[in-house]
Amino acid sequence: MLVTYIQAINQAMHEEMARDDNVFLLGEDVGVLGGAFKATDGMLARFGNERVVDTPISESLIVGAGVGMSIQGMRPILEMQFIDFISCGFDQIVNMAATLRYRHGGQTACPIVVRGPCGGGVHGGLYHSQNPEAWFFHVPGLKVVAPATAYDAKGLLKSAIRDDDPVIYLEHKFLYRRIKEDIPESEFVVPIGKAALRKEGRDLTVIAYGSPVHAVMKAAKDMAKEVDIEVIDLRTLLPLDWKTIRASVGKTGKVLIVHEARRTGGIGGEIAARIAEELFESLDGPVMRVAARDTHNAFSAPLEEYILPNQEKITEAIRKLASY
Amino acid sequence: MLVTYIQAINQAMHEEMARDDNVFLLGEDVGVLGGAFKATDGMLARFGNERVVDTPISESLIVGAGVGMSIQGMRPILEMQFIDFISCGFDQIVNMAATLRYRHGGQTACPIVVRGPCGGGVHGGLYHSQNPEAWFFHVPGLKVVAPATAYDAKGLLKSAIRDDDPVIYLEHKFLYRRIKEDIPESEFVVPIGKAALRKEGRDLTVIAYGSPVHAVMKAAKDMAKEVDIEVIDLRTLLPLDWKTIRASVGKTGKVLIVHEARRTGGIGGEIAARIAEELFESLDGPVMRVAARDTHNAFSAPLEEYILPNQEKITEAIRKLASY
Amino acid sequence: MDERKERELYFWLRLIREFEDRVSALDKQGKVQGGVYSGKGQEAVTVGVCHDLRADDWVFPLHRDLGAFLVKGADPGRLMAQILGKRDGFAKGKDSFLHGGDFSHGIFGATSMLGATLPVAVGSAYKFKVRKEDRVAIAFFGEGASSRGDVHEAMNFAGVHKLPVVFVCENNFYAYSTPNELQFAVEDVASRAQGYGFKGEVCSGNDLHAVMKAAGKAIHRARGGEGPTFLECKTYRYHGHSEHDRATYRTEEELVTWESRDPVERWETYLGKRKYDIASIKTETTERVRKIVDDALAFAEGSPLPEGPEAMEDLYATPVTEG
Amino acid sequence: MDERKERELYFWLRLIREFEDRVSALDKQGKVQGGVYSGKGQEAVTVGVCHDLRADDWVFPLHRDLGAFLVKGADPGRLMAQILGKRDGFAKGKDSFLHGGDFSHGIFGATSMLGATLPVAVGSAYKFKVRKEDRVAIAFFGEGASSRGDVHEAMNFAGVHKLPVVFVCENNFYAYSTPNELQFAVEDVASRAQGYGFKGEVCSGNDLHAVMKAAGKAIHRARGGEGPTFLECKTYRYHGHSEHDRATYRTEEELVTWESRDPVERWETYLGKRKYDIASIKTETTERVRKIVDDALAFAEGSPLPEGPEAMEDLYATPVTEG
Ligand SMILES: Cc1ncc(C[n+]2csc(CCOP(=O)(O)OP(=O)(O)O)c2C)c(N)n1
Ligand SMILES: Cc1ncc(C[n+]2csc(CCOP(=O)(O)OP(=O)(O)O)c2C)c(N)n1
Ligand SMILES: [Mg+2]
Ligand SMILES: [Mg+2]
Repeated sequence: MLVTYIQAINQAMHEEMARDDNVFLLGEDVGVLGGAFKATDGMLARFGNERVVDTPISESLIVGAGVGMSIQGMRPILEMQFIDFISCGFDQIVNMAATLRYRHGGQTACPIVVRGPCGGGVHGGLYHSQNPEAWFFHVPGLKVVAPATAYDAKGLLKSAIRDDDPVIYLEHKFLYRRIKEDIPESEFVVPIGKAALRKEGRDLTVIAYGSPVHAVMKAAKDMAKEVDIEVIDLRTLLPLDWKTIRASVGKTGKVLIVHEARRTGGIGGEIAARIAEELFESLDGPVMRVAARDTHNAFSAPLEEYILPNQEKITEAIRKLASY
Repeated sequence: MLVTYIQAINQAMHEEMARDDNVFLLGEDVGVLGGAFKATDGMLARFGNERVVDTPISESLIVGAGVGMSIQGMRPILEMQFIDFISCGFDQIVNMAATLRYRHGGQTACPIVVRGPCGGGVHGGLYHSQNPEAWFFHVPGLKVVAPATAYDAKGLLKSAIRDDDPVIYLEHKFLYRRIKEDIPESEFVVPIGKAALRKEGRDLTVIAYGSPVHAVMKAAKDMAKEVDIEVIDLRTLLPLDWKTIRASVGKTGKVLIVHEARRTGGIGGEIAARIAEELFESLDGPVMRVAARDTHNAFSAPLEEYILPNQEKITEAIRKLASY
Repeated sequence: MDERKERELYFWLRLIREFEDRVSALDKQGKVQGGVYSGKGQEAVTVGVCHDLRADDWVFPLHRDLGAFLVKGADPGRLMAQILGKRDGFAKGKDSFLHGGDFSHGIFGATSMLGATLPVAVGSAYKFKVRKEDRVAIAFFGEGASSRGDVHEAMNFAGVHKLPVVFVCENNFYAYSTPNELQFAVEDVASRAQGYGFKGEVCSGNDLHAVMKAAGKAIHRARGGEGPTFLECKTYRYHGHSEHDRATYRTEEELVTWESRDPVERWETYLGKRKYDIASIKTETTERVRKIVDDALAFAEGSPLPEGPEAMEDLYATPVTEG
Repeated sequence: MDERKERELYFWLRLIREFEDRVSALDKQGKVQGGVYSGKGQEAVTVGVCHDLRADDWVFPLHRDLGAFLVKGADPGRLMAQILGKRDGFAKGKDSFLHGGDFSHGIFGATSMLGATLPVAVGSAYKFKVRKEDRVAIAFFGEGASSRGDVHEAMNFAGVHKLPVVFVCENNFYAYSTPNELQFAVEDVASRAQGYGFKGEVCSGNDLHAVMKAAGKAIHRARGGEGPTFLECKTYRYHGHSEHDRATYRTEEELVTWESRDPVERWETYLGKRKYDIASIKTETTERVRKIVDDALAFAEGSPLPEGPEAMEDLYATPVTEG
């Protein structure tokens, strides 16, 4: 079945809501409109307005009410119209949801999914382009996933909905309609916590996730004659699939990390630091990073172009690293 | 003049409010009570209730109103009763204050200081022990400082108040009354962006900030016969004083980073990654880290003890690193 | 009300007070490591609101609502263990005081972030409603917390969906040191209810009869599908904000005025006027509540402290091994 | 009102409409890269509220208040340059549409986070008050934004301190696709004002006279130290939420009903009844506003795009060199 990334997301929610009537959906304009990007298309008509709730503009309420539903046995999906607005529900995520089980000594689960469009490249400017994963990566009790393919978008969302812990699900809006993929008709899930080895290679490992995975794959292909690149798509950011990373680094001895979030304080720093800490002897060069420049995601095309990673910047970094 | 860390904070605010009548103070219980920890003692009586404002419990309002005052030429100090509650004003900090100048193309400054007690070690539990610096470290447009001594507490707060950009000022509550220091009677400031070389050494660099600086200094002293340790107290976390770090790493070739915030996603990852990236040739061992374990800051004494870094854990890491 | 019930209510008022006093005493002795937020003086609110709740109703207590824990059925021993940071606390030592709830009795453990439980209460009530369960959610909050955005967002949503929730505001005239006139420009916070399309009620929170009547109506309304109520109970805390707070921001006169409206004594007066043998009721009750609190303390003291590595437990319901 | 003023008001209504229409047309041609949020149909609100403001008053426009920018004095050319992401926009290309304000005219650039400007407006008003400056802050927000916690926190604080701020709610009956009945359970959002201790007023936002009267009173009250007003203007946006939104969630009938209450035509009718030569006023005004918008567009098109490295500028007022 040929689907876009956003159709995959839509299918995942349809299937899970049909499978389990404890799954609910809350968010702004998720009902009548079917979502600002049509991610929730058809859901109101199919599941009714008790389970598909057009909320007021109240992100803190959305997350908090989701927690409240979850302790009563529901499994709410909570949409942020843009992931940027997660800042308005921040406290409910980091202090309410992430600590719920812990502060109750394990008495409860907190099966919520907070999802929404992240990422730049579409001239969304400061408040429609953000990549907030680093904030949540630093918060125990949460899980964070960021699919790069339609297959993963569907499989990870289904897993996230079934998961008993709060999951931040970051869907990249640049990919919504730009990728189309053949995925199985039959039921499948993608497990949380497992990276995908997108391409095997011997010379150098590139670790990426989300939208940049595609630029990395293209670079790897285009550079195939120069350097044999192994590509890891993390898929789950918290917790990291350390086993896959370790195996690859052990093999290649060189690592480039690519993400669209800003460099300083991005999760690439942690991954690099941990690789260097635990696999120091395996490294034949510094762990390098390609990430957005340390500024806000500016609106005007030349600015955004300058800020974000792209194939050219990736290629350049790979060359530099390969030459070590 | 012999002062505690919290007295130093109190003095800084008194002096700056006396010096510049555009400096205001907003927060919960900062007036009549003089603050939950007495940081703002005596300020209401001296400066009156127009400039020292006991606000309702509204952290988002506190930060947002601070921004509003700042665009009208004021320089508000905004107290979070515990820094943990900064999550409730998160959006106003990361999206309103941090982007204000940028999205106005440089038309304005945003001279606010958001300050409050951070840190653990006092059995404060999940919501009175947090170290939120990593969240803000990832946000361009902000500056982040974290003093470890009374001198720096005073000097950095004065600089923060005079600075034209939004500054997150993290005062460590464990230090409030536990350190007492002789500081000059006369006016001084500590510049933002400059680390302090607390101790010179040849074998190994320890980079720390905030409360753990003291455990590090103690460890360095106690281990003097074994290993000659250089200690850098960062003081400013954003932006980093890269020059001081670079010089030290160039000399010692070994680095341990110590912070009280959780390890995963903490700022130690970024520092380690950057050192490895830019100073790979200088390194004689992996950049190592001692940080809180990846969980919430639990309440009960044995749990907190297990979670937080301490001199013993630091010593152990130093030994391991020295043996490379 | 029959005598049995009136005496039972008295028992709860006294048990809470005894428990609170004991915790304060333990704190003075340095046996409590976290903050202690005494609700002494406000017992009639939690007893009045919680007493007639059903086992499957939920309460969302505020930071000084130890009473709500007890009346709703939390085990006193475990509650005391929690306060001492012991493994048998509901939080297994992970957090202190009322941050760990008791789910088996429908008691939610709040975060410190004031007002943040209201959206959670509302989410629970949403489920009760759409599943057509005859249950209510009770969200307690201080008049101080009423200034938080979360309170607004929660009430607004509850109004839109006419949810079975009662918002109980314990207006004790101070948020820490901050008096009401610096917190809001209205006399009754409950006046906000109409802006959300539901009922606001104000009652004396020191008068058990008044609380029970108002709460009863509100709960009845919630169960009947008539939606939320904003129930404001005017009351007063005798102690400082926490045991460390000497509360010099208020006058002796004010305190004494409120002490003369003491909810426990008021109930004793009532029982006396009902011609019950108040002297023996008092003695009996004193013995009974002492014993409960003694036992609770003994249990808590006997409970072990958690061990360090337990700090890493209970983070995830389905942990992923990193490999 | 004298004729000059009445004609001037007409000019502003028409200028805004011309500007909006041009931006929508540019968007259709694919010349605008960011989102376009047309305020067409709501012109009387911004004109009515802003027209009599003073140069040193401040406005905090919402995302479709292009009109507030113009009336408050922003240069049309720079505004158009901003929309096209050019260097001469107030944001120098850093952000789009109304996110970059014009400080020289007291115009604040909002973030996208709805309601987040209200605390900022309130902070500004606080300064005006304590410095005894005769200035007001005007905070615009949609009825949709009214559900955000920030709105509550800001209004509450403004009430406590009786600040010189007017909260102008443009109630256009939808937040994107969400109708009012899913947003709140009240008819008038302004009914919330009393819960904050100040006045709420409701007026027709399509009737310039009504808006001017109500806004005039509110501003007068603010300047006189009588505190804030919650001014709700009922109005309607003709276009979808953004130009991409076909707005199928509403009926043709509804749209036409509102078009028949068009604020510009209504003012034309009024001018006609005043016996002014409306035909020639129309023609003149059409020419005048077209020229302004043509010039603005020419300026904007002539303005360069920023260059990549400019992305790193304007982050800090006092940058610290990392060394
Ligand atoms: C969001 C948030 N800000 C600040 C605090 C610190 N704090 C704890 S209790 C308190 C006062 C609470 O007042 P109120 O809500 O009236 O409850 P009371 O203590 O009077 O029962 C404050 C400011 C907090 N817990 N949460
Ligand atoms: C905090 C936040 N959540 C969601 C959005 C996405 N969003 C943009 S405009 C809008 C609807 C706004 O409705 P209203 O406030 O009534 O203003 P209107 O567009 O009707 O003028 C929404 C949901 C946002 N900008 N900010
Ligand atoms: Mg109170
Ligand atoms: Mg609207």
